[in-house]
Amino acid sequence: MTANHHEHQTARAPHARARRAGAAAPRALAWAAGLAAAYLGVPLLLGANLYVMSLVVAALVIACVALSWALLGNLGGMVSFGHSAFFGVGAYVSALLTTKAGLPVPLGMALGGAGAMLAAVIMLPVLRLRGPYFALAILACAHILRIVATEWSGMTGGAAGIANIPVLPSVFGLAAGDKTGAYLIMLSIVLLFAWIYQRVRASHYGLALRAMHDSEDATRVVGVNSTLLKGAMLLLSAFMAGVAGAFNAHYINFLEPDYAFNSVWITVPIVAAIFGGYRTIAGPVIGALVVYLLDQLVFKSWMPTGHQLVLGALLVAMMVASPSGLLPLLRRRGAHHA
Amino acid sequence: MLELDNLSVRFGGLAAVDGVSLRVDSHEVLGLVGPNGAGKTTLFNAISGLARPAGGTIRFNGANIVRTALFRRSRLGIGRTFQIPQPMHTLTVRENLIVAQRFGTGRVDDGRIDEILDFTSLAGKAGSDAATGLALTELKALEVAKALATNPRLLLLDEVLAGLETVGKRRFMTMLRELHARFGVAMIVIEHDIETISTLCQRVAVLDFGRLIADGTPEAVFRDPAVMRSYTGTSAGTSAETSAGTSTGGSHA
Amino acid sequence: MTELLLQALYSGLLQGCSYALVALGLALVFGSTRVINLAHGELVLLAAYVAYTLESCFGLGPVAAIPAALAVTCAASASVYGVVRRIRHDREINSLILTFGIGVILTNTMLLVWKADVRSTSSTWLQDAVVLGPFYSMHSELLFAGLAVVLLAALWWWLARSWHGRALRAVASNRDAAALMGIRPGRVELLSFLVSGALAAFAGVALYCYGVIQPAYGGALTIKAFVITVLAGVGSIPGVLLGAVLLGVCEALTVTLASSALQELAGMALFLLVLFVLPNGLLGTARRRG
Amino acid sequence: EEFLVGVELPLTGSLARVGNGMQEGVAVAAEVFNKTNGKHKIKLTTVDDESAPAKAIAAVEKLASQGVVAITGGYGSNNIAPASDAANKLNLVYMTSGGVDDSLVNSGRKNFFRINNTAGYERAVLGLLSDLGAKSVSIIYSTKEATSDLSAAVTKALGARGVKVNSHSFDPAITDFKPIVNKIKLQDKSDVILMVGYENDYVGILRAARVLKPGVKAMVGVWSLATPKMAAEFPDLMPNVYGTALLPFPATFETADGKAFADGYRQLYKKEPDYLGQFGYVQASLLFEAIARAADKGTIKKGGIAEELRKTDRDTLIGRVQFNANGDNPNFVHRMGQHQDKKIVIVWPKEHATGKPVYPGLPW
Amino acid sequence: MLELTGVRAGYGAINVLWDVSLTAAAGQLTAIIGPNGAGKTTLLRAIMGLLPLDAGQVALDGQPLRGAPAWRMAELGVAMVPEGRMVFRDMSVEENLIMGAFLPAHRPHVKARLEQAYATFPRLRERRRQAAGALSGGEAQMLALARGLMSEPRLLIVDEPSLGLAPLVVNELFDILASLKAAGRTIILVEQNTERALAIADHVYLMQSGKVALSRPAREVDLERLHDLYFAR
Ligand SMILES: Nc1ncnc2c1ncn2[C@@H]1O[C@H](COP(=O)(O)OP(=O)(O)OP(=O)(O)O)[C@@H](O)[C@H]1O
Ligand SMILES: Nc1ncnc2c1ncn2[C@@H]1O[C@H](COP(=O)(O)OP(=O)(O)OP(=O)(O)O)[C@@H](O)[C@H]1O
Ligand SMILES: [Mg+2]
Ligand SMILES: [Mg+2]
Repeated sequence: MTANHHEHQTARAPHARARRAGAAAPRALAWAAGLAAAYLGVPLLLGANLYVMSLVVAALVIACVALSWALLGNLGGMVSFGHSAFFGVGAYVSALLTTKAGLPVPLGMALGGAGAMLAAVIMLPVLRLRGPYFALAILACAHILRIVATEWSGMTGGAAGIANIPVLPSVFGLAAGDKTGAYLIMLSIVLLFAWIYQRVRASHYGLALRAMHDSEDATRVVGVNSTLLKGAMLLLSAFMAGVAGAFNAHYINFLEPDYAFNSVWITVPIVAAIFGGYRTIAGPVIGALVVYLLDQLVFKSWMPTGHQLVLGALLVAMMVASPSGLLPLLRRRGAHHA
Repeated sequence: MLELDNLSVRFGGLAAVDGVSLRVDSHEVLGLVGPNGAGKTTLFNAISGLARPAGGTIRFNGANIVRTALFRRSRLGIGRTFQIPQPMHTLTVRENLIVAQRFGTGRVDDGRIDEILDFTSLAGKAGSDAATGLALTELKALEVAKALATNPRLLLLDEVLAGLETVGKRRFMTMLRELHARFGVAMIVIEHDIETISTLCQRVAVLDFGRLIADGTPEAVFRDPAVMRSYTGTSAGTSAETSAGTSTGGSHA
Repeated sequence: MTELLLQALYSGLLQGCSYALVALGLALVFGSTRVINLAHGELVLLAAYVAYTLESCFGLGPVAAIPAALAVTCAASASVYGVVRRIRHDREINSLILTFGIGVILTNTMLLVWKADVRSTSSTWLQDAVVLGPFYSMHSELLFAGLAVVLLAALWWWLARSWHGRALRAVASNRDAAALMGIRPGRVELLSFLVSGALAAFAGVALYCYGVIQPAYGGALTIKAFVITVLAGVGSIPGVLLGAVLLGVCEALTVTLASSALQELAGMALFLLVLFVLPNGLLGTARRRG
Repeated sequence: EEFLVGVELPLTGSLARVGNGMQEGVAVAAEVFNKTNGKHKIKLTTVDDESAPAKAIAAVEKLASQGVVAITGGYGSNNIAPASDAANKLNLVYMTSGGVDDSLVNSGRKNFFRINNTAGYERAVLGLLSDLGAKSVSIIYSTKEATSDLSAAVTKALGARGVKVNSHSFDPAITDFKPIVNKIKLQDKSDVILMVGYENDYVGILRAARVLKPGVKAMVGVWSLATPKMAAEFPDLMPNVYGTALLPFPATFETADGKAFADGYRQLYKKEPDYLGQFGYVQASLLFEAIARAADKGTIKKGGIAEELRKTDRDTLIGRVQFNANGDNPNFVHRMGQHQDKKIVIVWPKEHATGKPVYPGLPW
Repeated sequence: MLELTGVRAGYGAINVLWDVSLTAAAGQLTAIIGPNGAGKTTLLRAIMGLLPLDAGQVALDGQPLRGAPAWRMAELGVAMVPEGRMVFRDMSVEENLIMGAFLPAHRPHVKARLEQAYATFPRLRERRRQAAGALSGGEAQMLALARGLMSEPRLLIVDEPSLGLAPLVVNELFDILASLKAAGRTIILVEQNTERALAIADHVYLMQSGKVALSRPAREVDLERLHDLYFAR
C-alpha cells in the first residue's frame, strides 16, 4: 500500500509541475495588470475626485493595520485588541521627530515604525499570556499609552495635540501633500508589507509559526523557540501598524491622544481582516477596501445617518454565509465555475 | 548519556515523580513500566522540559539540563512522543516533519523526510491534514516520525505501540530495533505490554507511586513478586504466561 | 484622611459591584461557549432604554421596568445566539466580528430610536443619599450592589451545583462528549445566552438608575466587562466579583491618593500586573499539557 | 439664484448629540433666510463626519465635489482642524462654532471663521465668580482638549486675582465622581465647585455632590448645563446650578431675528430651542448673508464670501459679532444663567441679566 | 437489537465506510475487529450520530433512527466509551462521573453508582477532586469507562477500552465486560486485543478497508487463520 502511494506521487509530480509552469505566465500577467491598474489606472481615473481619493487613502491606512493585525493573528496565533497602541505610538514618534527635531518625513515615518517596535519590546512580557488574556493585555497597554500621551503634555502637547504636522513629501512630480501622491505612497507601503508578510509566511519560520497555533508544546519539543518567533512577529506587526500611524499623522496633519489611540484603529481593521479572510494575505487589504468604500460610498448615500446599520447587517450576513471571509468565498465560487 | 539524580516532580501535594535516580547509556533501550498514574509520563515531561522538577538533576551527556529551555533540549538530541498524540494541527503530515527537521537539526533534507515517512508507514498520508485526516494509530506513527525528524540521540517513546494491530506492531518494533542498531539511538520505552517490553528492551525500570521500585533485566524484574503484584495483580510465575497470551504479536519476531 | 479613604473604599466597592453586574453576563457566555459577545454592552444599554421608555412614557419606576427589560434583552440575546450558532468553524474568532456587527446594528438602532441625548432616571428616591456612619451612597447603588451579590451567588451555585450548570460546563469542555451523555448542546448554549440576557437586563436597569446612558456607551461597557472577565480568570464567577471590586477600589483609591486623571491608567496597570503574576487571571485554572 | 451650502457635522459617533443639535440651528437658519430674503435661496447638503477626523476631511471633499459655495458646521477641534485645512486647500469658507481651541485661528487658515472661543467662556465664568465673591474655587474638569484649555485659562486668571484654586482633572471614561467630590468636601473646602465637562459629567458630579453634600456655596458649570432640557430631565439635580446660557427660559426673544429663529425652530422641531441650535443658527445666518452680499456683487467665485464675512458687524442672538484677521470673533462673551424654579435666569452680565443670582444656593 | 444496513459515511469528501451491514443481538457481546484504519471508530461514531450517514440506515429495536443525534441515542439507553477518551477536561473526576448520569431517569441513582465506580476503579476515588484534564493516560481511560457505565445503558458501545491500561486493570476490564454480559446487557466492543475480545464475544465482525470482511459466531472463529488471512496484508 505504501509503495503504491509512493508511485502515485512520483507519477503525479511532473504533471503538477507542468501545470504550475503553465499557470505561471498568466499569473505574472495578472499581477502586472493589477499593479498597472493600481499605480496608473486609479490615479488617472479617480485622481481628480478628491473625495473618492481620500476615502481610498483612508481605506489603505486601515488595510495596512489590518494586514499587520492579520500577520500577528495568522502567523503568531495571537489575537490583539490593542494595535491602536502601535498605531498611536508610530504617529506620535513621527510627528514629534518631524515637528520638533525637523527630521524629513520619510525618515520620521520609518522611525515611527521603529518607535512602535520599541513599544512592542516593552510589551514583550505579554507574550506569556494566551488567547483573550493576550488580546486584552495589549488593549490595556493601548489605554495606558493614550493616558500617558494626554498627561505628558510637555512632550506631546497633551489633549490639545499637535497641529501643523509636516505634509507627506512629493512623489513622481506630484505636489507634496497631494492626494494622489499620498495614495501612491500608501499603496507602496501596503504592497511592500504584503510582500514581506508573504516572504515570512513562505519560509520555514512561517511554517513553524503556523504550527504553534493550537499545538505550542508539540512545536516546542521539536526544537522551535516559540517565544523568540512570536516576539519577532509582534515586533514586525508593531512596525507595520506604526508606519501606518505615522503615515496617517502626516496625511491628516493633526494628532491628539484620543484620535491617535482611538479604538477604531483596531476595530475597523479587525472587521476588515476577518471580513476579507484573515488567513490570506490579500484578504485584509481587500476586506478594508470593500468594507470602507462600501460603507462610505454606498451605504452612506442610502442612509446618511444610520448607515453603519447596513454595515453591521453586512458583517453579520457575511459571517453566516462564509465564516472564513470574502476571499475564500470568491475562490470557492471561482472553483465552482471552473 | 542520561543520568537522573534524585529527580522529583510535584503537583500540589502529589509527588508524581519521587526521588528517581536512573541512568541510561548510549545504545541502550530501557523499558519503563508501572501501573496507571505511576508517573511515567511525568518523568518524560521532566526530561524533555515540559514539567519543572521540584528537585534533583537531569544530566544529558554530562551537562545538567534542568534549566535548559525546552526547545534547546530537542536540539541537544532528546526526542519525545506524546501519549495522547499532539500533531501540529494546522499543518500537513509532511509539513510536520519539515518543521521538526528544520528546527530540530537546523537544515531540511527531503530525502530523509521521505525515508522517515516510509519508515513509519505514513507515506500515503504525507499530504493529509494532521488535525483531521488521521486515525489514532496513524497519529501515533506521526508522533514517532516527528521525533525521528529531529535526529534524536535519545528517544522517549510513550506508549507508541498501544492500539496497534499485530502486524503493525511487529513492523514498528522491527523499525525501532533497526533504529537502535543502525543509528545507535538510545531509547526509553513506556509500554504496558510485558511481552513487548521484554522483546525490545535490555533493561527495565519499574515506577510505582512515583518511586523507582525495580531496575534490572526483563527476566529479573518480571520475576520479582513485588513488581508483579503492583503491576498485574498476580504472582510472578503465572503472569508471564497471561501477558504472553494477552499480547498477540512480537513473540516470533 | 481616614474618612476620605473609607469613603473611597466604599465607593470603590459599590462601583465594583456595578462593574460585576455588567460583566456577569459576558463572563457566563464566554465561559460556557467561548463566544466573546461584543454586543453585550449594547444589550445592557437596550435594557436601560426600555426602562427609560417606560419611565418617560408611562411614568413607571425603573425597578418596575425590570420584567419588560428582561423580556426584551432575553429575546435579543436569544437572537444573538440564533446567529452565532450558524458558525461552525473557528467560532472563537468569527463570532467576534459577528457579535461586533450585531453591536453596530443595535447601537445605530438605539441612536435612531432614542436619539443621542443623555438619559437617566428622574426618580428622586433612587438618587437620594444613604448615610451609614462615614459611608455615603445613593439608594440605587446600594440596592443594585446587593442585587449584584445575590445574582452572583445564585449564578455561581447554579453553575457549580445544578444539572443545567453542569451541562453548560460539559458542553464548554467537550461538545461531542456532552452529547454522548444525553445533553443537547444547542439548547444548553441557548440557555446560557438567555441567562446572560437576563443578567444584562438587571445591569441595564441598574445603569439607568445610577448612571447616565447614551447610545454610544455600549462599546465601553463591553470592554469593561471583558476586562473584568479576563481579570477574573475565564470561567470563574466568584472571580468576576473579586476582579470587579479590585478594579473599583483601585480606581477609587487612585482618585483619592493621586489624580482622577490617572484612574483609567491605574485600572489598566492593575490589570496588567495581575496578569503578569497570574497569567490565568485571579481565579482561573491553567490548562494542562496534553 | 440658489446657492448650495455644505454642512459637515458629526451626526453619529461620540459627538452625535451636539452635532445633531447644531444641525437643527443651521436648518432653521436656511428656512428663515429663504423666507426673508426674496432674491437668493440657500440649499443645504449635509454630510455626517461620524466624529472622526479622516471622515471630516472626506466630508469636506465630498461637499466640494457637489459644488457648495461654503461650508458650515464642524464639532470638536480635532475634527475641525483637518476639515478646515481641507476646505482651505479647496478655497472654501469654513464657518463654525464647534471648536474653541486657539490653535484653530492661529495657524494661518485664511478662509476660517468662528463666532465663539475659549476667551468668551472664560470671561463669563470669571465674571460670575467675581460677582459672587468666591474666595476659593475647586475645578473639576475633563482631560479633553476644550475642557482642559478652559480650565487652565480660568485657573490662571483666578490665581492672578488671588482666588484659591484646586484643580481635579478626570478621564472622560470615569463614571463615579464621589471620590473627587469627597476630596473637595474634606480637603479643599472651597466656596464654589466649577465643573468643566459635558452633560453626562455634570449629572455624575451633581449626583455625587447631592449624596456627599460638600460645604460649598454654589455649583457652576459651563456649556450644556443651564438648558431647559436639563431642567426638565433632571429636576432635582438642577436647582440653583449655574451654567453658560445665551437666553433665559422661558425664552423671551426681543429682536425680530430672535423671534424668527424661535418660531422657525418650534415649527420644525416642536420643542424649545437650545444653545446648540442658537449657535448653529447664528453661524449659518451670518454665512448666508455674506453669500447673498457677495452674490449681489458677483464675487462669489473670487473669494467674495470671505471678504464679506470679514466686513461683518452685526448684533445677533449671541451678541455682537465681528471677525478679526484670523477669523476669530473678538467680541464673543458668553452669559451665565442659573436654574431657578424650573426656569433659567440670566445672572451675568448685568446688562443682560433677567434676575439676581441665588447665592449661596445649592440643588440640595 | 441494533441493526445497520448499507451504512455509508466518512469525513467530508473522504468516504470511509462502504455499505456496512451488521447486527448486534440483544444480550450478546458483538466484537468488531480489524486492522488499523479499517474504519471501526468511524462506524461507531456513525452509529452514535456523531457523524452524518451518507447512505443506509441504523435501527434500534427495529425502529429506524434516521440520523438521530448523539443526545437522542443517550435517551434511548445507548452509551459509548469513545476512542481518545473525550473526558471533560475542565471538570473534576467526580463531576465527569456525575455527567454520565445526566439524564433525569438516572439522577436518583447517582450516589450509588458513584460508589460502584469508585469500588471498581479505586484510583479514581483517589483522584476524585482533580481536573480530568490532568489525569494520566490510563486514569483518563478508566474515567471514560466508568462514566460510560454510570447510565447503566441497555446498549454499551466501547472503542478500544484497554488502550493505555496496565495489565492489572485490563483484567479488571474484561471481568466487567463479562459480568455486564452476564447481567443481560448488549455490548458492542471494538478491541485490538483480539484474543481476549474473542474469548468473551458471541459474534465477531471483521472489518477491512471500510467493509465487513467476515461475520461469524465467535466460537467458529479460528484466530490463527484470521490473522493469516486478514491482518498480514
Ligand atoms: N498537572 C497535573 N496536576 C495534578 N496531577 C497531575 C498532573 N499531571 C499528572 N498528574 C497526576 O500525576 C500522576 C502521574 O501521572 P502520569 O501521567 O505521569 O502517569 P503515567 O505513569 O504516565 O500513567 P499512565 O500509564 O496511565 O499513562 C497521576 O496520578 C496524575 O493524575
Ligand atoms: N477526522 C477524519 N477526517 C478524515 N479522515 C479520517 C478522520 N478520522 C479518521 N479518518 C480516516 O478514516 C479511516 C478509518 O479511520 P478509523 O479511525 O475509523 O479507523 P479504526 O478502524 O478505528 O482504526 P484504529 O484501529 O487505528 O483505531 C482512516 O484511514 C483514517 O485515516
Ligand atoms: Mg502515561
Ligand atoms: Mg479506532
